[in-house]
Amino acid sequence: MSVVTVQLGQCGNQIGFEVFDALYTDSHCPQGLCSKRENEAYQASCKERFFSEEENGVPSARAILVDMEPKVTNQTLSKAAQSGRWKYGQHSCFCQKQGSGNNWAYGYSVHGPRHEESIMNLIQKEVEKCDSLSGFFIIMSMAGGTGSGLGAFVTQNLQDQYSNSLKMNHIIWPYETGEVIVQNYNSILTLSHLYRSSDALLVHENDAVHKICAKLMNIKQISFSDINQVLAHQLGSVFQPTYSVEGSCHYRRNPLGDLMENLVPHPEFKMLGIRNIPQMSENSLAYSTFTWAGLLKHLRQMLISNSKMEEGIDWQVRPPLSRLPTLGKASLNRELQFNTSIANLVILRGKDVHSADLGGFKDPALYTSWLKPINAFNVWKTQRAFSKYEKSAALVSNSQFLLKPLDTIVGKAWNMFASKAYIHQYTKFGLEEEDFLDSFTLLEQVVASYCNL
Amino acid sequence: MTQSVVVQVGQCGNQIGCCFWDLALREHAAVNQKGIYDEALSSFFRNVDTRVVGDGGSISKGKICTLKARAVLIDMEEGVVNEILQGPLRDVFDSKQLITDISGSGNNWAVGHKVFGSLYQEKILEKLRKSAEHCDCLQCFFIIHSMGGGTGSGLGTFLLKMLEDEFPEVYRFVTSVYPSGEDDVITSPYNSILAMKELNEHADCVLPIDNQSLFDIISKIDLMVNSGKLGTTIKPKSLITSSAGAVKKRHQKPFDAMNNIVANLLLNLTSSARFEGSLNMDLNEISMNLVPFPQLHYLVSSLTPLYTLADVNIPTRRLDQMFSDAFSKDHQLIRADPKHSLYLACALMVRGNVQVSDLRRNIERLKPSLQFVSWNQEGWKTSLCSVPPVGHSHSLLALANNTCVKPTFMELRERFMRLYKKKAHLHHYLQIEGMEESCFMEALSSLSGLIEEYNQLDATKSMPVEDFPRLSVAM
Amino acid sequence: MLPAGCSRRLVAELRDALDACAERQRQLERSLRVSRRLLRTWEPAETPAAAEPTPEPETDEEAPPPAGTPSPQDLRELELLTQALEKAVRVRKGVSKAGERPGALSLKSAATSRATTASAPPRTSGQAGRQASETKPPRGVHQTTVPARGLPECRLPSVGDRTHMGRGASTTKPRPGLRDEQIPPLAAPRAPEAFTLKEKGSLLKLPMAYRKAASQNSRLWAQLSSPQTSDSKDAASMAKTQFLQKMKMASGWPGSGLAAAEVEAEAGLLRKACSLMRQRMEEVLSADPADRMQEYHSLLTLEGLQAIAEQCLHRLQELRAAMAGQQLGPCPEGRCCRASVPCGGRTDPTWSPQLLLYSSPKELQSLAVLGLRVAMLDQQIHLQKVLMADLLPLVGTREPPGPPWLALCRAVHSLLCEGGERFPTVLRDEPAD
Amino acid sequence: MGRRRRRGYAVGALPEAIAALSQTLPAGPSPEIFRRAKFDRPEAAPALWQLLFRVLSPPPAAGARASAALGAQVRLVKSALCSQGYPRRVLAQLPEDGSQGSRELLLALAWLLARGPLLEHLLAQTRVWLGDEIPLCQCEALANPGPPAPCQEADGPVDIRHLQWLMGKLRFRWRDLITSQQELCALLGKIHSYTRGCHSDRSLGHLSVAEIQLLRDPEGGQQLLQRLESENARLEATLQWRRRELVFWRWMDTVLGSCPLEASPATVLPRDPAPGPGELELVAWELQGLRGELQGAAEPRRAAWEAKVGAWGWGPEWSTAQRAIQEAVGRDLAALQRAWEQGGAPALPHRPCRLVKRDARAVEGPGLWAAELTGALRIRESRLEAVLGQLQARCRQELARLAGAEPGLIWILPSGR
Repeated sequence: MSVVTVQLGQCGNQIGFEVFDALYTDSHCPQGLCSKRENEAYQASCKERFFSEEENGVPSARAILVDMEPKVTNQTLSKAAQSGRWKYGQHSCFCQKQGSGNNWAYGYSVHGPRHEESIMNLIQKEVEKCDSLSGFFIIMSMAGGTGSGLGAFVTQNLQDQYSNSLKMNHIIWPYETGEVIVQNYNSILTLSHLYRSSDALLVHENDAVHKICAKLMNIKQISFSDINQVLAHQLGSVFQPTYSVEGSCHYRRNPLGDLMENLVPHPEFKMLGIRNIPQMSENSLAYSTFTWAGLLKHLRQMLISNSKMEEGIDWQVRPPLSRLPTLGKASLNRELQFNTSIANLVILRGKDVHSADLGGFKDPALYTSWLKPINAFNVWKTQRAFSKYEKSAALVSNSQFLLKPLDTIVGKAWNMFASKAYIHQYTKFGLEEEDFLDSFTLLEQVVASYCNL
Repeated sequence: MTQSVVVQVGQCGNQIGCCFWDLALREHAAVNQKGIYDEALSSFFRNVDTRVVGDGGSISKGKICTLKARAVLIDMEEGVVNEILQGPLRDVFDSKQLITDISGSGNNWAVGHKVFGSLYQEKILEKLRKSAEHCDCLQCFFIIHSMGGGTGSGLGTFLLKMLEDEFPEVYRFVTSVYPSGEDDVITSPYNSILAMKELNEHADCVLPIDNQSLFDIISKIDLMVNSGKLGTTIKPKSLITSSAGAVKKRHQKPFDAMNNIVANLLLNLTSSARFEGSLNMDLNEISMNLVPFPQLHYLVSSLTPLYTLADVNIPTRRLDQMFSDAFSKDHQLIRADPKHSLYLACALMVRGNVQVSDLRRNIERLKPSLQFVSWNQEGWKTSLCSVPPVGHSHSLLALANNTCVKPTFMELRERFMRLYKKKAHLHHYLQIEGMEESCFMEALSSLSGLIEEYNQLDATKSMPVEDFPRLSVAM
Repeated sequence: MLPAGCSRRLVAELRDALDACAERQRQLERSLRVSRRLLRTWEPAETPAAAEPTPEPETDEEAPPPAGTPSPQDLRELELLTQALEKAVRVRKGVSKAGERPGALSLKSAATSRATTASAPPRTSGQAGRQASETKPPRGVHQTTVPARGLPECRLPSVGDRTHMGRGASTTKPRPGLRDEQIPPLAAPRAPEAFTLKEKGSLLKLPMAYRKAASQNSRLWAQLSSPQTSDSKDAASMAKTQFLQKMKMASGWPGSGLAAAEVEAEAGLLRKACSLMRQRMEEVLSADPADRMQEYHSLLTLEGLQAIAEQCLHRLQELRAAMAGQQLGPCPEGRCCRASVPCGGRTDPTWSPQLLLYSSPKELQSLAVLGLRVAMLDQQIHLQKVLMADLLPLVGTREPPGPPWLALCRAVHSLLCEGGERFPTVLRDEPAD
Repeated sequence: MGRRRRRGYAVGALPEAIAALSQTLPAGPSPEIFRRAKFDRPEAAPALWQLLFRVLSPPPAAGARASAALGAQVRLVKSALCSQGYPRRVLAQLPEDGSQGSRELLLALAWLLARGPLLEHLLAQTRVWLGDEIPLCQCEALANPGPPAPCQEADGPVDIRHLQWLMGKLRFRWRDLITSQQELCALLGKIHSYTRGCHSDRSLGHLSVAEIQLLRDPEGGQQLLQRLESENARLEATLQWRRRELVFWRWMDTVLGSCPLEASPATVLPRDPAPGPGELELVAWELQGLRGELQGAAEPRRAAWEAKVGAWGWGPEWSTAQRAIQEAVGRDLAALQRAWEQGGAPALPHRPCRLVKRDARAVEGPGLWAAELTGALRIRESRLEAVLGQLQARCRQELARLAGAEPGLIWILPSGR
């Protein structure tokens, strides 16, 4: 089954490129530490999912590039073409001349309706290239205007036109400070709209990934390209093929569907985060060896102590002894040390994967009181090594990990809203105060719901 | 890609404009080495086949033929414009872009605004329309003028209202040169106050510049260079005040260096919209991020570095110094001290080899020393443009929406009041048709209203930051 | 927390629904695997491992059902049966001997083959087994073994020796039935080259034995469906009716007793009636009568509907009474399966397979999706009712209205009013400080 | 007639009939079992319980749970028979170990056979499927999950969020199903067009997946053939049974005759509250609401009408019109009533159909056209949507009544989009 990616705005397009490049590179990596036949099956599975074959033999990404100004898409298209290994489709790009100016309302209410038909046609053409469409992967930032506003608009349209297909929005959570001043407004508008039209929100925080680049990858002068490569690596570690059943050699047909069914069935809990281990610079990798037990022990502690990377994990955090649900908002203010999960998915890739013991993730104390580990925990595996790592593990988690950042964003936006600052920029394009209030209401509920696990 | 049209009004406006076009050509020549007319060039220049009669055929692709500035030059005297037409930049303009008169506005806002306004309205409109027709996506008008004189201040602000009516969706960015205290134009307080009301009402963003600050900056650099302290280590032609190869070599005018700074400001302001970068910032993002309330659209700007050291490898220390300088009182293009006032919002537009980590490190470093309004504690907007200015490895333009502009406005009001109490020179204004005393009163109350808004914000400075009670979810 | 009884019921309902979906998905995936495999390249000489990395081969997932043939023990009993029964068997054997029709196998031989398949693949017995092992079970098309008698299309370009050997084997040991027809008699693509269905699919030919069996099968189904008009049928149906009556009389069944299934069917009718009437009522109410004739018409319609509603309610009372009359014992498995035919598909008198014609995959897709959607709606409506019955009373009775009650209300609202897709928010009127 | 009857009584006619029956039934017991059951011999009981279990449990469960414990089978048989209205109460009292009641079970089997085309139904359920199909009526596969699966989780109270979770899972599964089904349709379309003209049966034209598989994998094809042949044998047996069943029914009369009369009619049957908890109540509620609304609408109109008539006093030509209107309304409402009594919706094939790809222009030949069925399904879909919408609207009202009255709270319902 295939996934059609929609890359929106500067951020979405820059990341999209890195994602396809990472997927392609990994699946064509000669040393996957597995048999030739298995490698071929892995490659074929990856290809069916993310690339379509074109006449000249160069695979073409199943992706649509959308931006409201031409610079970034032009650059992205030519970067892919220059790689010579894969490219974007000939008619896969839609861009305009003038961006959304960081204004969600402009992207959503002006660009959206104006270009709805062209964009949806483009998407339909890409969908028609798939024998079987599993769903859409929509990459966007939530701080800007095009990714966030137009992204929300396009997602809503996809929901209307392809109601049976799955929609996962990959959202880049802005740096807490210093990207866009109206990012909190744009974020709450984006999140609340996606909560209504998307099936899952896979969130990457710029701050967290930035730290990974600094601490784990040892990059001195970190560029957005470095950050996007880490993001792409994490996404690849989740969406590259895995066996459908333990012990089988069949690769999973519909990872998007399986993932969602296991992680986001509840309408109030749609936010997913990724953690992976190991992640390091190529230099350090040469001197490292890993055991499954060690990796999984770290990964588990990363989960429960809510650390985004293996460095600086707080080993003091332990699952609580009694899992009495706390009611009321009081629990948010007290230090949220233990990160309660709703559901988790662990993906293991590499040597001796069958021997990995996942008992640590099946502890009921890790989960909310209303789901048992049997319902809340899943594992996917493949013997085929990912990227350069002989063994690697990734965790997709629906947990309280975003509770604090979300609460912060809602709080800041609310403060601004109470002062009526910047509202005129939005009302100019047809958004009303009522719409803001709707968004606040919905997200306050999401905060409360995650809080009351 | 979008296009912008520069409208330069009056002597000051045209002089700055002239510097701007010179620098813009040099910048594009440095980046665009193949001589191909590209999208970046198209934002300020048309490519014209001069052999085609009439309008000159616009060429959208291919080799550069003749570049024409997207500009409208207005002055009610002929001097400066004629000088430009005889100078090296003459090919960039053609006569169809010019509007001149011979009588001048006599340093009287009312003459510029009311007399020439109604006289030239049709003609100006026609030129503006023409220039807009040459754009396939016109995004912004840059108006360059001074506040103190007659033409720039009067006709320049008249123009604003016209643009608003005629092109409501196109942004209006105004670069306004404010008179210094010891201005030689006696009526400049009147002119400025009357112009301020128009700026309040019809501009999207105003970048106030003040001659005194520019002069101080230049003196300081001169001192440093000439004292030999930096003399040998400064890279040639890297002074942003220098106008090497520019308009006039014959007799360096006193204002040239100052105008160069302003021209650089405009260039850097638009660089992220013109060139590639890992974090783009379009022009419409400026007002979106920096203007929280419609009237508070005065942005204090600062440019760093003002020169580049000859050593190409920038140590982090130098890079960080660039950020520190941008916030110092000495680098502001208007006499103001943002560090000790209240920030509503702040933008950092970086060019050259600077990465997001450098940006973040400096924001974290500087944040504690700056005070932001309670509801916008993280009021930072950033951009990274990969193309540095000519002769530099990197540069920073900081734009601050900060209550530090208030003293300039208050001083203006004081000077106005001093004059107005004596009714000095008032008759020059009142004799113009359509001018009444109420015009002065309205202008005054508009300015006072603005000052009051800043006052109220300043008043929150000493108050503890308190969150507004959030919506309370029952369950 | 929901009460235990309610929890058990609702969780079980939802689990059932999930399992049913999962089962259907498994079936679909099986079909998809098969279809995809057919569309892939048909490799010539595949070693089993290479061809099928799958430990779950698509082909033998549907093991023959153990139905329809008696076990060996039954066979023994059969021998010991009465003389008459033996005679019946003789008659049947006679038929099959006379006709030699494939498929009309004797009871005994069918049973034998069944018995052997149960323990091991059929070819393990005697000669057949040896033959099979000589020729190697063919995989892929080129491995033609035995050109069957009477199948001229099988003698097309061969793979040389192997075919001859195969033919030899078959001539030395000719066997009736199908074993020797296991060759896919492909006309052209015999050469050991890979090919795809797309390229050579139109050259495929079905084996004779299969064609015979299939046509016999459809003939038999047609016979089964054809209405019998003979008087023996009338007599039989009369006998059946009488039998049912006698049975009823012999039991102590109360007169107007209704079976639960019947009650449900009736309830379903009443529900349908209700929705149709409501629809009609809304039509009438929304229309603006143009003249007094129409005004009178709508008045009479409303009154008529009212009368029918009364009748329905009356009928409902009867049903209730009937239900109440029969003491309801505890359900043996805690919960009961629902009676069938919720789709309203009436029992069709014909049993022979129907054809469903389509002209484009798009058309087929929309049909299939609609079919699923209808089934989904059916299930959703059922779940909605079940949830309503259990959850609404809980909302009504929960005291005092504290946070747990509010949480319940919100969840119930989401489940019952929004199909579980969206959720409401409850705010306190005054923000807490 | 007379001759036939004599032949019917001829020696061997009964065993032949029973043999045919036993061969037709799935895992049919040997004829000897039938004979022993007549005398209520206990050794015949287990086989008959099993038989009835297979006959009565819905198809997906039948295969999967054939191995279920005898006790469970017995309980299911009892409850299923009871819900279908089986009149004899003796059955309910039979011990759950399945050790007794062979005659009772024989009677039950006969009762099932007498009520309808049971054998044909069973045959159709397990038929060997040669063609490709898409399920149109999923009433059996999906809406009717069959007997409850053994509980996977420990009993006990659950949080309602768990139900929401399961509900969400269900929605995802349905979407999965739809996607897979669409893919399958696309693949079938390809397969059918690639093998166009290959089928010996002209009316089919192309091969089905099962048929191509037979070519691709001869070994599997062999098995298919065997199953087809065994089905053919069962079909023949069924036809045989039809010719001979009269004898069987005579014989059953004697079996029934040899039963003692039912003794205690007062015994309680373990019975099945089939219409689900409160199902009747829900209908009643719905109907009462409707009646109320109708009343509310009709009464003021009647009053207004009477007033008008009284005021104007209409001529004789009106009474003709009046009669005509009365008749029209009568016809209209009768048609409405028929609509629900007879099912109303256009018939859909209840059983799977063999898919045949054919040029849209070729109209001749038997078969249903997909486009027509699509229309019928759309009608059904919209009807079901309306029903669901009504149920949800009612819940909204009810919840607003129950929860909306709470002071100090503001309910913010999800907005339209």
